[in-house]
Amino acid sequence: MTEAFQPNLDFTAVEQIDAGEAFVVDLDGYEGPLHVLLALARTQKVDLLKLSITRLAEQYLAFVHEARRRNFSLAADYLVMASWLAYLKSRLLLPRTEKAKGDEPPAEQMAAALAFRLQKLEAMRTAVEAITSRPQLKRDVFTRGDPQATLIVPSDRIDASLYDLMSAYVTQRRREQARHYNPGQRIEAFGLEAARDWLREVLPRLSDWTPLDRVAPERDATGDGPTQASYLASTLSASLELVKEGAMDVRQDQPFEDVWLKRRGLGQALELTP
Amino acid sequence: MTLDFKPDEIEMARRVEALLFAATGPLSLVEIARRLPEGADVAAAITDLQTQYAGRGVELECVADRWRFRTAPDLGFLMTEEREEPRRLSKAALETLAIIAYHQPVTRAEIESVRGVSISRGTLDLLLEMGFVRLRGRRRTPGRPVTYATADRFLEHFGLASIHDLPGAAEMKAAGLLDLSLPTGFEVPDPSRGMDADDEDPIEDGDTPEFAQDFVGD
Amino acid sequence: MTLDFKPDEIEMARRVEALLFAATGPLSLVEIARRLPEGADVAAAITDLQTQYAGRGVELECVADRWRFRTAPDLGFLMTEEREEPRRLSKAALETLAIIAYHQPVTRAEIESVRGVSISRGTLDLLLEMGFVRLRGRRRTPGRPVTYATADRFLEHFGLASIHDLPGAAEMKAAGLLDLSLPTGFEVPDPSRGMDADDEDPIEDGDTPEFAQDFVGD
Repeated sequence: MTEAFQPNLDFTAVEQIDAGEAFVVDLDGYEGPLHVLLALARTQKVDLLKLSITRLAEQYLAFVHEARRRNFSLAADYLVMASWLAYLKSRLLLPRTEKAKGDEPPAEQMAAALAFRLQKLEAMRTAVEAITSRPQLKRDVFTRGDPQATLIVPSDRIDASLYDLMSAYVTQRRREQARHYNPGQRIEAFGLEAARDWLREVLPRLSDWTPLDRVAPERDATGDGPTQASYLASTLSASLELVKEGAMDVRQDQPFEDVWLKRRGLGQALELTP
Repeated sequence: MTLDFKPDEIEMARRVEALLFAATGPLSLVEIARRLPEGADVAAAITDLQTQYAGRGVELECVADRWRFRTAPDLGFLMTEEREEPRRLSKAALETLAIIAYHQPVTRAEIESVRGVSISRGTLDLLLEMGFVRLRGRRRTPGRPVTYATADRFLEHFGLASIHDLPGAAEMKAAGLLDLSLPTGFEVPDPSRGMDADDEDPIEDGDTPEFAQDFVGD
Repeated sequence: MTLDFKPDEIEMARRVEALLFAATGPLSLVEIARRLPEGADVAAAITDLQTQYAGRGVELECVADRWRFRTAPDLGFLMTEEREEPRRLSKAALETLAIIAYHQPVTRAEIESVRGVSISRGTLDLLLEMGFVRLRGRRRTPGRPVTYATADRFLEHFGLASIHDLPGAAEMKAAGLLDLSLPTGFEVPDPSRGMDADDEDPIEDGDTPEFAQDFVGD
């Protein structure tokens, strides 16, 4: 019954007691009342189902008494079991005519249940023996000492199409471009002041309706300076200012059509455009 | 890579033999079949090999539904150098292991009800750590207690083909000894824990993260 | 534990078989004899076993005067597992490959200048190892950097008759890869242009160690 390796005494009560002090009772390896009862029942050498609970109770009480006599402090489990067994024994011995009170099951049934429970524990103890007597790995049987590891050969096939290759290339070139993006020079614009001056300069010649793109300055042939769009936009803006000043009229027949400009003569009535 | 001709039975047995010999652990029929030409009768090859190796120094054995070669049990005494000093399990741990093995899936309260004493936390921890026992699920009862079951390593260690091969399990079952629902009036007062009136419901859900949590918080 | 009777030859072969099986390495006759009853004829047992195992999936082999079991040489292919799933090239690998394909011969620094990030050593190694890329020469510039070009397997894989058939800007546009946001001055180099690059020296056989250095020096 002695165990070379028993780190856990399964007693909640024991765990709270200083080691080496009172409860050193391994009680011959009994871990709890059920274990004691089972051991006692075995000494009766009868089928657990035919167990005499009264005899068992007597023996258990004697066991507990003996343990206490030897000045062992017993765990609560043992004492509760002792009183319960004493009670059960008394009920079993009392005449049966008396009706059981309340919901309490008949004493015989309680006794049978206890016997069955012991049988169950006994079965598990037998099972432990049966299992541990089997050939155990690395004690009785041994597997290959030097197994050959399986060589994993990665698949030779690659999942990549020409399209993947092309798009991988384009993506990178685009990224490269974005990386090298340089906000660069400010875009040169045809200033509003310059546009107004320019318009005042050409105004005398605008006696007839003239399209805006012919009024605006031509872009420098070298390609330097403001873009043509800038010339157009600024000239239009300046023309609207001149209209406000009453110096000229602006007309557009349809959306997206040409914009026409014309000088307004002195004293000439404002010409309403449709 | 595979050969064109359909290997005959002897060739098939050779291949299965080689695979099992080379493997680092037990192989299932499916794992073996995956390395063999389609339609290979692995089961027949295994039976064939098992017969050929019967009584020899090395034998073919089924553990946890997988196959492995191992030395004959009666020759264990020769392996003085290979033997590992087994970690000795306490009586409490062994009983707990047996209860888990025979009653799985089983809750801690149920284990305690069979043993009549509470299990110290270390006992279950040790069994889990050794890989003999695993957390299996949660009982669908109030408190959703974690249930325990044996792991493959348990079967491999004790050379069991499956949990159905546990010694004496059939007899115990026939005698009703593996039934966890207790007859009325069965309750013996037990101060170590409250009366457990768990309804049995074998359905588990596999919420693994919670196990871990529960385990830590235990 | 040892048996009292003198084991007969069959028993001796069983024991040797079990010992060799469980051993972590090859065993010499002396090592085997040490674990057997005195006077055991180990050599005879070995010969016996060798005959028994001849032609099977597992054979008894002598290496440097030591004995061991090992799977039959012709079954070696069983122990290799080929991954069926085609590998996907990582984004980095595919992009690097694309640059090498279009800009070959190209140095690592040039690849990095297009990619904008440094290439990990593994990426080029992988492409070299897969046979998609090869070392082509050394640029006649300071440091004489190695240049990379595509290898035959590249053409085979992408089904190209020659590097001239690598799709250019027109095909990219047709495939919808180049759109209005096309950067100005975007050009896809003609990869065949560099085929006869005269600004580099051929790789010499003795060069190889330097490549390694080149990688390491990364």
